[in-house]
Amino acid sequence: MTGWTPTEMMVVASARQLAGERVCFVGVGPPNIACNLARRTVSPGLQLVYEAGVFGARPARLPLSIGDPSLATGSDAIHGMFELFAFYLQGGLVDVGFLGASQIDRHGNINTTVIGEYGAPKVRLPGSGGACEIAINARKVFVITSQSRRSFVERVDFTTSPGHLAGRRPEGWIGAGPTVVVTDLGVHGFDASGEMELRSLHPGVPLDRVRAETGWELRVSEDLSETPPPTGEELRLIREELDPEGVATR
Amino acid sequence: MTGWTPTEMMVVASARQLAGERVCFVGVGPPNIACNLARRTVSPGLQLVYEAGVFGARPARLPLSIGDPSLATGSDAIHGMFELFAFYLQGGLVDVGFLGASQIDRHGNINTTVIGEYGAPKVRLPGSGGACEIAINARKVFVITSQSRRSFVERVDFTTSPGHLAGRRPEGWIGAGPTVVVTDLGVHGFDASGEMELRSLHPGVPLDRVRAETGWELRVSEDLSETPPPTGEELRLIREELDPEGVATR
Amino acid sequence: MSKVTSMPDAVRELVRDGDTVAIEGFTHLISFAAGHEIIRQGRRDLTLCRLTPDLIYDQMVAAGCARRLVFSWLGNPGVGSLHAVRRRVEGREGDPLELEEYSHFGMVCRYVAGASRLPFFPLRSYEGSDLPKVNPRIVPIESPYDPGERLYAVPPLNPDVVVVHAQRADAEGNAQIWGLLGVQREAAFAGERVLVVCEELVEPEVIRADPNRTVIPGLIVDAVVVAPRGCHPSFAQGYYDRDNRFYREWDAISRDPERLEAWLDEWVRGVSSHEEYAEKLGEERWAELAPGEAWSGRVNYGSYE
Amino acid sequence: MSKVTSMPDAVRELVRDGDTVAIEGFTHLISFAAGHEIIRQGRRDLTLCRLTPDLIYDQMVAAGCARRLVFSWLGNPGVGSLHAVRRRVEGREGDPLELEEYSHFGMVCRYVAGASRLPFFPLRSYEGSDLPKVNPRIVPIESPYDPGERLYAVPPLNPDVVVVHAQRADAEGNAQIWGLLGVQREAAFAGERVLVVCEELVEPEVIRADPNRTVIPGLIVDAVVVAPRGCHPSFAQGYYDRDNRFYREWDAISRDPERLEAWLDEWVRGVSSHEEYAEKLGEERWAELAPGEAWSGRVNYGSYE
Repeated sequence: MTGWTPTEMMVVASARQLAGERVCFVGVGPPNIACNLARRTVSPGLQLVYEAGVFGARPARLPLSIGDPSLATGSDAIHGMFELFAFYLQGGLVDVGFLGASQIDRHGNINTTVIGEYGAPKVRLPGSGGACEIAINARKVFVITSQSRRSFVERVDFTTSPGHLAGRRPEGWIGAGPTVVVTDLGVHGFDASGEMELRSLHPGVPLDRVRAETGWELRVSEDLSETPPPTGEELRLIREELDPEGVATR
Repeated sequence: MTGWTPTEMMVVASARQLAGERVCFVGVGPPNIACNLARRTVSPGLQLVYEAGVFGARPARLPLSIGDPSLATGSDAIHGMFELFAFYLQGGLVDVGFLGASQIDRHGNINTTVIGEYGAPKVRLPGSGGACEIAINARKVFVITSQSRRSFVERVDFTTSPGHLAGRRPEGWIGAGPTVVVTDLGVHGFDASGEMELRSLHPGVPLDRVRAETGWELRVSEDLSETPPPTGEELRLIREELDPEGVATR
Repeated sequence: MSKVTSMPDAVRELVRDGDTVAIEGFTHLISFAAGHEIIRQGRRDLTLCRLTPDLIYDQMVAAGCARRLVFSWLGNPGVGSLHAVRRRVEGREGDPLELEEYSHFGMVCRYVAGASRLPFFPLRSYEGSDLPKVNPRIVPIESPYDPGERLYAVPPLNPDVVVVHAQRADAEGNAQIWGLLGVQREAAFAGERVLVVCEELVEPEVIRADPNRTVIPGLIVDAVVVAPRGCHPSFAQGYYDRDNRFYREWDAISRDPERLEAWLDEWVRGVSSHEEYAEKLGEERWAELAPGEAWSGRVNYGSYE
Repeated sequence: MSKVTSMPDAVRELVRDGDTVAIEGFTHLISFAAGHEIIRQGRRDLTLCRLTPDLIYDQMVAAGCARRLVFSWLGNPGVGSLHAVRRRVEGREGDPLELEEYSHFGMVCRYVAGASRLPFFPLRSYEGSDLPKVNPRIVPIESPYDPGERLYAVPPLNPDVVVVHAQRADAEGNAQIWGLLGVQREAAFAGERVLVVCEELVEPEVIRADPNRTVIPGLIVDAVVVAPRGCHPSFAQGYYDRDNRFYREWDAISRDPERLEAWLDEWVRGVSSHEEYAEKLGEERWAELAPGEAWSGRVNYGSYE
């Protein structure tokens, strides 16, 4: 098995970031595949919480929606959404929450609400869903998104989910905010001031390209590395078990 | 079947007060028997809610405790206590809540907490349980208690559950407060000012005796009547079906 | 007293022009049957509430039933956009649609507050988000124990009408649900009028044999409608699968106003009932959507006499 | 990874002198087995939390384990008083016992706030009651939408240790309960350390066959102890009845300090485990407490592949 899609690289890089994590709040699409890949590789004990109210889901197929029936059958526990959001998420039980982003800025502030003005949007996006409270209450936030000047912007048009708020998080927040941003080009972290910093480049991606696809003067880590390529086993798991139809990864 | 105990009279008089009521928040002992008697006589459609979390209970035996297993088996619904108190009681679904009283004053303020000083009680009573929120959120409150100078007092030692607060109930309360006080001597209501008033005397009970057993100058309704005695059927239901062992009524 | 009635009569009885309506169900148990009947009866100026408006509100908005949306995630789950809604919101078609926007947890707390008769509900969200700037109903609140500790509050949501689908209910409306519960219980308790739609009408004995499974008590239910397969393209756990193919197909249908209108004419206005809609889908489609069996065990409640 | 351990080890591990401990269960599923082991291990200065302290805390107070009670109804349900507690509170015996008193709904809301990491929880109670005068933690709060609208707030309760009994659990601590739920779930989520005690240890497949019945997820559980009959004289729905005879007998026992001490010596300190206590009760007693059968039905979750 040779070669891989940018999304496969993104999923693999995300899965590896879950090493050592215990409880993950899962979204659909790439995050879902990344979490299930991590369970089969770096983090066998990882426990998955789905916003629809499911703890310990064991989906027999790749769920298209966040409320797929395969999430319920055979899970450890099903709760109402109040218990899920209040007791699990706000209660501080979630170690990692995954978020996507239509726009993200250097401080990890995320927009999934509108492109343009809220009152007269160019593009109306879905909005928060659970993202706003995940950004605030998950102990760490991992962002998965494709990287371009359209998504990596100087200023987000709307802050749906707060990032590092220019480096300051209010007292008493248990959430550290975004710690990892995985894209199709590389893996980013955040420095002490809460500013995004490129930490590794995916194989074959030149630094200039990442700079070109970022809407601000991107900080680059002193020990910038290359993301180890997907292993044959990682690709096999994705292609044969987790997303055989390639719905989310091709 | 001739003759009856004061408690039987009290239960019968309470049951009759439930005519036309829809949802009743039930306590153990006499209230429980009164509600089940009402279901078999004046109020077949009466639905019973138990604080332990049960709606539509059909106890196959007289429950000793408010959490008897016979309340759960065969009921329509079992909820957690949060849902029971928040959605049913605070939500305004309860038409009648039953309360007992160790002390009650002319405005229906009830003490079930201490005799004497709170910090150094002569007698420590059980306290509120759900009584305080029942007094505030049930649309009507029925009080069942035996009447004497020890229980019908000028001033309660401690207000556990608020009555008419000297005639004033705060804005926005859906609860009308105590509307009926049934004792072993008679049935009391409340006048427009929220003061207790004797409305009927149980058979054979002289007015003087009620006055003598009341710790304040008791108001008496202009159309004071005599409580109709228990019917043979009412006594049969109590003695043969609802409390065959006479646990709560003898 | 039986509350069982037909969907046309239930909608005629319970849903009025201008009402605030919530057809709830988080992906699971969405009553498309009720939504389609509301379209057939031509209700207008509705305020439609749901965490996820989903296809059902895209259809109701396209059909002209809605004036305002109250929501927290406005998309086609797993697919993309609700195009009919977007056209209205982006000013490309019809009158602008009013939006009242929260997060999922905010909407959940609004139903809990509504069900509990609380004037507000506190939660740890919104700090640093622009949502409170565009929705003045999301307000900061301090802890009475520590004025320094700031949270946000949302107001109660008490829809005029709440519609919830359940796998089974008795004639009184005692309804049981398994699988994803979403906010079915909280929404039902928050509703002024409640319509329970079910896959199966069962004897009270079936409900009473397992009272812990009852999510909605008959006490708060105004009408019960039996509508098997009434959630399609949403699903009923253990009865039929989510029709993901239709959710994908909807993307193309709703992108094109004419195709959407034709679809409504054929599949909603062109049928007299959801039974007819379900038949029209054909047994082949239903066979594709039939799940295998995965039975729960039984538990003993014990008889105590 | 299995969390199954013995009661002595679980109590040694999880319960420390001075801890705030909640052995919850509203009449149903009260873990007397855990309470008795805490007495045997001689824990001291505990703050004991329960809506209804019940016989278990009367016994623990008599045994000298407790410094403070946090509660909402202080009696012997259906019988009368908790005499050991009363003697301490009325100053007739030992050091005064500190009391922190709420109403039932106040205690329930405290657990919900604790489980939800909320600094307070609002409720419609206490107005016009003297409870806020004797408990300064019950404070008035205004609606942010209408400063004229006054409610009360209670603070979160997060016990160091929460003990809940369940009918069955798997080795990870996923616990299922039917019958009265009380505040088992809310208390468990609010606890810093959680001990699940169960009638039966079951395979994960049993739990996963009916996930809607899971009240407590293994995620929050530190230890699992298998203690059949561990609730006596409380009960486990479908397993054994409440021993009302013992609740009545306790009235006479606890009235007399010497009889109470003798009872503790014989039934708690005099036995090595709850298994021995249960045996000592004798099969005749257990036969009296055996319920008849009342089985729930089964539901189909459906397999989706």
